[in-house]
Amino acid sequence: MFDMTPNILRNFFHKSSTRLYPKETRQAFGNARGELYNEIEACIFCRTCARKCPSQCITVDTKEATWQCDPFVCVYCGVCVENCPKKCLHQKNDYRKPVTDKEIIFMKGETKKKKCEGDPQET
Amino acid sequence: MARTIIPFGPQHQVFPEPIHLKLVLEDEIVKEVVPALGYVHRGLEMLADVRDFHQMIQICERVCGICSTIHAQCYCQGIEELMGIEIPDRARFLRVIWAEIHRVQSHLLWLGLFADAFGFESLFMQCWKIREKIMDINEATGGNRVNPSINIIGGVKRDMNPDMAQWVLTQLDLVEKEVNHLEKVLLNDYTVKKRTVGKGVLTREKAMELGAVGPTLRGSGVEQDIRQIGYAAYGELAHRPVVGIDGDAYSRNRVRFLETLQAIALVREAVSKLPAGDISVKVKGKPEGEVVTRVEQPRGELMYYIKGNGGKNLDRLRIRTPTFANIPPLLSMLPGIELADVPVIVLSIDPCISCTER
Amino acid sequence: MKEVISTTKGTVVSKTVDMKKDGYRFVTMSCVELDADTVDILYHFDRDLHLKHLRLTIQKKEAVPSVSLVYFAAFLVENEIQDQFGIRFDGLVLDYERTLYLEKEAPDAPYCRISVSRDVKSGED
Amino acid sequence: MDILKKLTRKSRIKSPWLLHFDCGSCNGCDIEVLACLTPVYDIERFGIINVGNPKHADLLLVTGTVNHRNKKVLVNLAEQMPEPKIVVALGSCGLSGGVFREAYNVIGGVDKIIPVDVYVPGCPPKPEAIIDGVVTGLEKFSKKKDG
Repeated sequence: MFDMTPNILRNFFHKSSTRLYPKETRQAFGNARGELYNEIEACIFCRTCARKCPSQCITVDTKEATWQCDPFVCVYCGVCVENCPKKCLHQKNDYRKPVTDKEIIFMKGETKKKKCEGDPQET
Repeated sequence: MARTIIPFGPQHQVFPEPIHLKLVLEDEIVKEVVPALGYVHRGLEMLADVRDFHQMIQICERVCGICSTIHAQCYCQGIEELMGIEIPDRARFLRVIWAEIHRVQSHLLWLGLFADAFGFESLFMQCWKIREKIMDINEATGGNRVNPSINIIGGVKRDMNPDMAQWVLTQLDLVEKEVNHLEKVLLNDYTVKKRTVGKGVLTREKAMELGAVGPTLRGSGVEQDIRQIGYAAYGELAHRPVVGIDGDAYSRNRVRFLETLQAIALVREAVSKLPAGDISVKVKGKPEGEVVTRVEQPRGELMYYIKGNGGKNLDRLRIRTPTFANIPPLLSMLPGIELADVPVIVLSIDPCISCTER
Repeated sequence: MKEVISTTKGTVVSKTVDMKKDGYRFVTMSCVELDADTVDILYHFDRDLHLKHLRLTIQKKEAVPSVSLVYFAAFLVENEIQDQFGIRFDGLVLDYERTLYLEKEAPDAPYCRISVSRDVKSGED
Repeated sequence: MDILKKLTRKSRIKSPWLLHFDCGSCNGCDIEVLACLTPVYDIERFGIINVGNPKHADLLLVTGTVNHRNKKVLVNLAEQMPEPKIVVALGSCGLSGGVFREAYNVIGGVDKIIPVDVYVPGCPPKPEAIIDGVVTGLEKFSKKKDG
């Protein structure tokens, strides 16, 4: 009849399991995949990320040297990060914060000189 | 006797997901049930046309948020079979580890929701409290709480170093201890028994005829579990299906509870036998031909039919999910029971509507 | 896919009955578009973890005899194929008339990518 | 009357009631919403209660890609809620359709059907993000005029 009671009593004498979120923020795990960002200086605009992305949220313009990502379409799978030939794409461990208006990450870099234009393999 | 039709859903407190059941009642007794689906239908099988077969992994993973790893595993397994890829031993064991961690998570979630369906709020809270530890494991090892995205064609994406494996095991020890405390409640408690014993009976013959799968089938006494085929590394691990006898809601509850403990034991065994070596092989070529591949999801047998044409897009991807197979048995369980028991019976098959409709 | 038995429209029901007699469990059906006019319908069965398949190749415009009277569980997947491919099944136990998943706004027979064909029921509104 | 109205308003901000509707998501976001309500995240400590009746709710949490069938349910639920109300869209699917954007039965985004106040990105968003989203929503709520 009172089979749940021991569990409830045990909970009384244990430390509360609640994470008091806004007061104490928990450190994210080192492996966690969060916000995506690009080190635009290193980016060669090779479009590998745009091609590999399963939700097609990245748009790259090689001529104009722009990198765009729609964070509201991104599914935080990390495929682009793994495939980036320059390793300039990174994911923070923290999640992206909620917002009240839609936004698009737009980055403009410098157009690279001939030597590595459009060739992802070249380093 | 006057017949009443009661619409059940699509937005209902008991279900986290929208499903609509048209219940035809006489007095308080259900006479007939007509399900209406389509509230979660996305049509993701068709996405194989616009995404290449590597990108489909992430899409398959999002067929269902509760068994995401296992969906991706099944898909990768199918493509590997088509392309004739042998994945490394270590990857096979790692797949088992993640799949079983996922099973623990899913069963705890279900045990909680089931308790909630008959109003046992404190048990619901307790189960979900335990489950958070598994979510932490997922986040620490895979990178995301729900969709760890660790399966790739040719193996797995992330390795588990010994420290991490040890940490996972200690966390699972804690989980097991807490789950054991719940044994008495889930299997013996007066309230639980009162609401589940003898409700929604599915006999062995009926279960076979209607094509029930997973715990619903095993709860009726059929010893069938796709893990017996020995896909991934299950062939090298000690495993016997948990079987119930009565085929009622209580028996399904018992099967799932015992499977939770079994899954923890399987993780432990897989970690102890984890071989060294690579975690993935390089994939070349494109899938061609057709294949049917099956794995055991927390809810039962999951079947993928994949047809490739040698190009980067698949010709056809067909997903048969366990809840889809469990709906006809559900329709046969419902007539003859009281309206108040409908949520309990519906939840006893562990419905996952997003799986069903894809 | 090792054991695939070909059938025709005339024999599919009787072969399914044989399967049931042999103690097979109905797993599911898959429909695959082959070209503009034909589709393959695969019936998957399982006994003791061993799979067996029936293959039925038909014209899109033809109606297929339903096996839902043999295996009740087939009604859901047959309705699904009606929705997705626009193929008609005769003698369904529970016919949703192609509204299982799709509303009117959704595209018609979305899985037929080569040519969208709608089976015109005689005297349809 | 004015005092009473002010009091109601204040209590609605201090203890908002929440309605959750799955508009065709993969379940991932839904279980994270439920996880928020359970002991480890426990948003009930802020006075947030999950209710099943839209007429009692102040906040609507919507997850998932909207499709042609459930958009009617969504509109229906949103209309039944008393003004002012806050709509929070959760997860990539709720924001834009996410990975399923190009599927045939997906409208793609809650904001194509009803106005959305807060967007919570993530696939699925972590419970912490959902709490943040609700808090951001409440800030907006306090600025809204009475309906």
